[in-house]
Amino acid sequence: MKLTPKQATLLVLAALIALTPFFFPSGYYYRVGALIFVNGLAVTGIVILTGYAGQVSLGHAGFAGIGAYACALAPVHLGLHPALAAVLGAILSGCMAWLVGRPILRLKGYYLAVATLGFGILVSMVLNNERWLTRGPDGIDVPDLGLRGLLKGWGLDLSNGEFWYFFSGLCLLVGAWLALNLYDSPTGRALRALHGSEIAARVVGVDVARAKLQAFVISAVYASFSGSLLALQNKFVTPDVAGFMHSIEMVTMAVLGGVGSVLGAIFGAGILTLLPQALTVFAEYEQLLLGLVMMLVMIFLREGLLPSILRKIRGTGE
Amino acid sequence: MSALLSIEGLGITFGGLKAVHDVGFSVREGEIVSVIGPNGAGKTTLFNMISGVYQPGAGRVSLSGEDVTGMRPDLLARRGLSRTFQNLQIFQSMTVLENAIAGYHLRESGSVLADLLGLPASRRRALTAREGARALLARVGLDRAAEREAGNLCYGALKRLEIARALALNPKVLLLDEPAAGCNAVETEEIDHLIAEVAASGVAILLVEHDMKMVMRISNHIVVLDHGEKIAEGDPATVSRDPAVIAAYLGTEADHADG
Amino acid sequence: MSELLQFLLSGVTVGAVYALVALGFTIIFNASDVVNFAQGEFVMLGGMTTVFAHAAGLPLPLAALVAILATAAIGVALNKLAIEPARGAPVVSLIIITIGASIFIRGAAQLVFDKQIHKLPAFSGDDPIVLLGATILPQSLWVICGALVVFAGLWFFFTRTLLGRAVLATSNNRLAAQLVGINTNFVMTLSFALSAGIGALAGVLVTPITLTSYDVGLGLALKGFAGAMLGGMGNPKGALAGGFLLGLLEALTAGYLSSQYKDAAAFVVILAVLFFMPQGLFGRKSTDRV
Amino acid sequence: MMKLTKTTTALATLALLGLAGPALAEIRIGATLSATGPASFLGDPEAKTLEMLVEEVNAAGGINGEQVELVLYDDGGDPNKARTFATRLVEDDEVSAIIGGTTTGTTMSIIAVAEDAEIPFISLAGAVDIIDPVKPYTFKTPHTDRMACQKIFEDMQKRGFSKIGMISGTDGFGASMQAQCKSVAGEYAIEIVADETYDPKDADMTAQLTKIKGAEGIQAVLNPGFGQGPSIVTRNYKQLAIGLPLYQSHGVASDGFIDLAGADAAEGVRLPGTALLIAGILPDSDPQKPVVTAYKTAFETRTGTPVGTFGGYAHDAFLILKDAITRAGSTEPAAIRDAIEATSGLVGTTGTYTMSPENHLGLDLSAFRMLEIKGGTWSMAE
Repeated sequence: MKLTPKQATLLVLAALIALTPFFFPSGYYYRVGALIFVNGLAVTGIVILTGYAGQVSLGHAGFAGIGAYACALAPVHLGLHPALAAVLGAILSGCMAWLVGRPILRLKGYYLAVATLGFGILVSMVLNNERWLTRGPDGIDVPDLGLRGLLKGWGLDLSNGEFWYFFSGLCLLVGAWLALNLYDSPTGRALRALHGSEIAARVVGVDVARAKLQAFVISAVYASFSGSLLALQNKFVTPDVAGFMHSIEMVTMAVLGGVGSVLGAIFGAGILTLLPQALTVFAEYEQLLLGLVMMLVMIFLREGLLPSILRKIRGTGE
Repeated sequence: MSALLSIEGLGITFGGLKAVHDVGFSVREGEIVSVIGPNGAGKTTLFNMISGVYQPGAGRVSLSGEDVTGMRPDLLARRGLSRTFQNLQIFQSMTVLENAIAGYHLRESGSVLADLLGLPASRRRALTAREGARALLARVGLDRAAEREAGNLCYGALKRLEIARALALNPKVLLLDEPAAGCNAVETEEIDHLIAEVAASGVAILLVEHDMKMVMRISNHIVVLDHGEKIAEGDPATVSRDPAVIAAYLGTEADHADG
Repeated sequence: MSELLQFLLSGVTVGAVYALVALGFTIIFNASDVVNFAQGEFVMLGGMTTVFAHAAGLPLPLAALVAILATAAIGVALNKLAIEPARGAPVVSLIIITIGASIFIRGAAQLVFDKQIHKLPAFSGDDPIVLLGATILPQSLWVICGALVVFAGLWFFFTRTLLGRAVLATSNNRLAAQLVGINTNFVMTLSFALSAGIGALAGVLVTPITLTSYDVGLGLALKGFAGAMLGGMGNPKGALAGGFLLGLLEALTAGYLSSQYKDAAAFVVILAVLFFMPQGLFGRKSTDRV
Repeated sequence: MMKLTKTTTALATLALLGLAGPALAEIRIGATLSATGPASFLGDPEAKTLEMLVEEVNAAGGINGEQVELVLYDDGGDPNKARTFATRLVEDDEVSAIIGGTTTGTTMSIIAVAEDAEIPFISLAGAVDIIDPVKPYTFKTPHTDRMACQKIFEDMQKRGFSKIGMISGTDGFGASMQAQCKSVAGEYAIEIVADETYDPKDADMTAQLTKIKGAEGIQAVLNPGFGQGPSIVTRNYKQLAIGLPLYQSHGVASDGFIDLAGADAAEGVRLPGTALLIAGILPDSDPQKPVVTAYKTAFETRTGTPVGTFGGYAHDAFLILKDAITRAGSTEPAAIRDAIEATSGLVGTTGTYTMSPENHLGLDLSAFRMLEIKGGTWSMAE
């Protein structure tokens, strides 16, 4: 049977999510896995924005912040169920992206980078400063999603770690599926076209401003859900989730793994999530090594880790 | 027959330099009009103004009678204007087929949500575009290369791919910027036929080309530019005898020798 | 009245710091179209190296010289080892490379130096100069003069010297520059050395005011970057004006509106400026070539 | 399909690389601290203190004759990482107790994990929320920021101040203390007539201080914050010749502060500190004298950097744990927890701890000492 690239990607992902737990020596690995999936979700959004449409954002953590704080605040102040709060956060992020994106996306390259960076910093500043609402830099509690209890009622008793592992994994699968649908769809093609040549895309009738805005909004929604998932899993959130470093982390994960493909970017999320855990032995050298890895991969494996590895495998296979 | 594309008094300045000044002509349905002139005469600039890439500083462009001066390229595309580029503008990382499909953007695009969810409506639209694109590729002789990455194709093939992409829009007016550049004699002839065929189907064609033989062969009407101004126009025979045209061309030859 | 003057003096002090960092960005950007996110690390290296060389017994001016030269050497190494091999990579990749470099240098600094906060003595004492009821520290004058001198030097370099024009030519069109006989590799090396040296100089000048530690780079880089963008990337005039403007904006917002949102105000203004002038205040206008 | 399987195995192997299981030890204590990142100024001495103390204890034969192994992680001040490391300590390293949470944010992340797993956890962060309401397994060693505010306001009240200005850092430490101070000011009949903030990375605070200086009837100024911010505030304070008494927080209670701000500018600054800073001038009768002198000497010899309050918090946390494990005679988390709760009269660097089921801090205001900087060194203000 011949699989389309989309089916192959989803199959690999699903197999990884389902099978790796058999190798887990302790419950802690579920936590790491869940984090990879949460990051993977955000990074899938970056693939749509940067990989498909070729736009750079250094402020996407701002949307993760909106998603995360929606889950903390909406249940308390609006009485929403946490799951609905996440949806509200996504809608809010989408609207915010739409509003901010209109003026910002006219900018190119570094100017776009600094404008998005400014947006991210603004969000994290609001989260830090508006203590009456967000309780400031010390962070705020997030209510329980309640799904785990529900599953238990149905006879599926998962530990907290296991639940979040599989739930985040499922969310990632859905996110990847949507992104892959988009890739080969008219909208996806328009995004990739404007990435290739903005002027040619215009000439074939692509409303470039609108297409960029679509990519920006979609990726913002991804980031928002990722933030929500993180907040719900940790049951606690601080403004760090919206911080500059988190934005950088998202972009780095995507580009390092290979921003051209969903699987590559998720692979990058995996590597960068695991790296600090693996480097604890060299805690002193962690920063040094992280910086080194970032530079080396970008210099020598420009398309990102996964595409380069796959090429190697194919190369030797033939 | 009425003019599909007509321009009047079009001009633009770059840093105080008049790149194009007071140029006007029109192209009717099924007609092939060529714009010729020495290098730097302002042909591509003229194309860029007509297709909305540059904002004209003066003058007026109308499409089927509607004033479209300085309108965004994508809106012009909606109104049936399509073009190719002198310096190729290919979507490098896409396959040849995808490049051609991109030309169907206006006809295949629908709701983003449907695309995200992979709804049948979205897939149906994409499929129709794919079939159309395949047929077009066959028409320009690129059907064998359909699945190759466009960046790997040779120059002449890319030129043809751009034409296919431009045709995919099903345009009323088609602007071709040096379609035969980099093509060998056989390929040039094929492009000749293609252009004539397209014109015969009622499309108004505006052509910039350096291959004078080709221009003389297929044009109904020729506009000559030099230093951004129109120095002559008329049918091929008239223009080729025009002393101003000959002087302009000889003059540039001399400039080339100096530089 | 003296209140306003004090806000302005505060703004000029901070603005001079930003301007110095922004000027460092300018050179590398001019030569290579790369925005070097590790520029803040150069500033940190300048300050920290001076602190440690001074503590090791070198007199302050000599320690500063050592710091500037050492940082310039690191700048050259950054170019040779990380930027040159990645030529032609997309903007995102370059951003990640320079951010990687900044993390790397920060990580190395915390090992080579330490994680403590350090200070340097002010060059001309700590007695404030009183001006119509407002005060300014002599060190602030050093920083302001430093920014102006560096600006003047760069302006002279880029407009009046052959080498400076070669740098600009390289940025405009690398191939053409090579064709007219410019050694573009040398130009790049020179730009990184200059940029790093100016960053280090900034570190030496500002440390007596701001103190320094291994992790001051990122904050400074962000502000300097914002200042450079505000003024228009690649233009020394823009960097100077953008840096000072940013500092003044912050001080005036802190003084008259809310100190909580002074950084926010600065970024809002930047967004607004970019909205109306996508190339910044003094940036070059560019048109798409087809 | 073959290729897919290959990739899958490769990925799975990668995923497990470097995440090896723990080595065996008799008593395993976990810690996740912010040794790098924005709070490294606090976390770094904490980490060094713990490493030093564990070595000392092991050299002296361990606790109850068993060696202690310290599993130490650096969370970089990121609460999300802190939670991951806490999970790792609990699930993978199977530690008996956790010390850590340099900041309130990281502490809050760890609490959920420790409480779920029922592992005793001693935090080194300031916020009162950590132990109020009391959670069964969570303790802390530092004074709360509310207590710091109370101590300062007590002193202000004694000196007859009723209108003060505040300038706070926007980091977690500064913002939390700012909020606490504003909420208890009323109890001391103190009105906050100017309330300004600065970013921890700011280079100049004269704008904010000028505004404070101009506030009607202002009598003193308080600066909650840590890192270089308070040093710059103190210098700018002198530059502007504000002339009013300046209070700093316990966030800068270290000799490093006097050095960075300059003895001249810091002259007359008051702050609530611990016995650690005045080890030299403590009367011999003071019960804390031997403890603080021993820690100060050991730490400064080992690291070459001056001791600060924060390293002291880690010292006390380890002390409490050691004391509890000794009394419990067991490494069972529940037994340790019970023993910690029964801590009584334990003299640490910060104060004398007496815990109870209702009090998981065990310090009172008396442990805070109002210090004043005179002639470039610490002295008692009372």
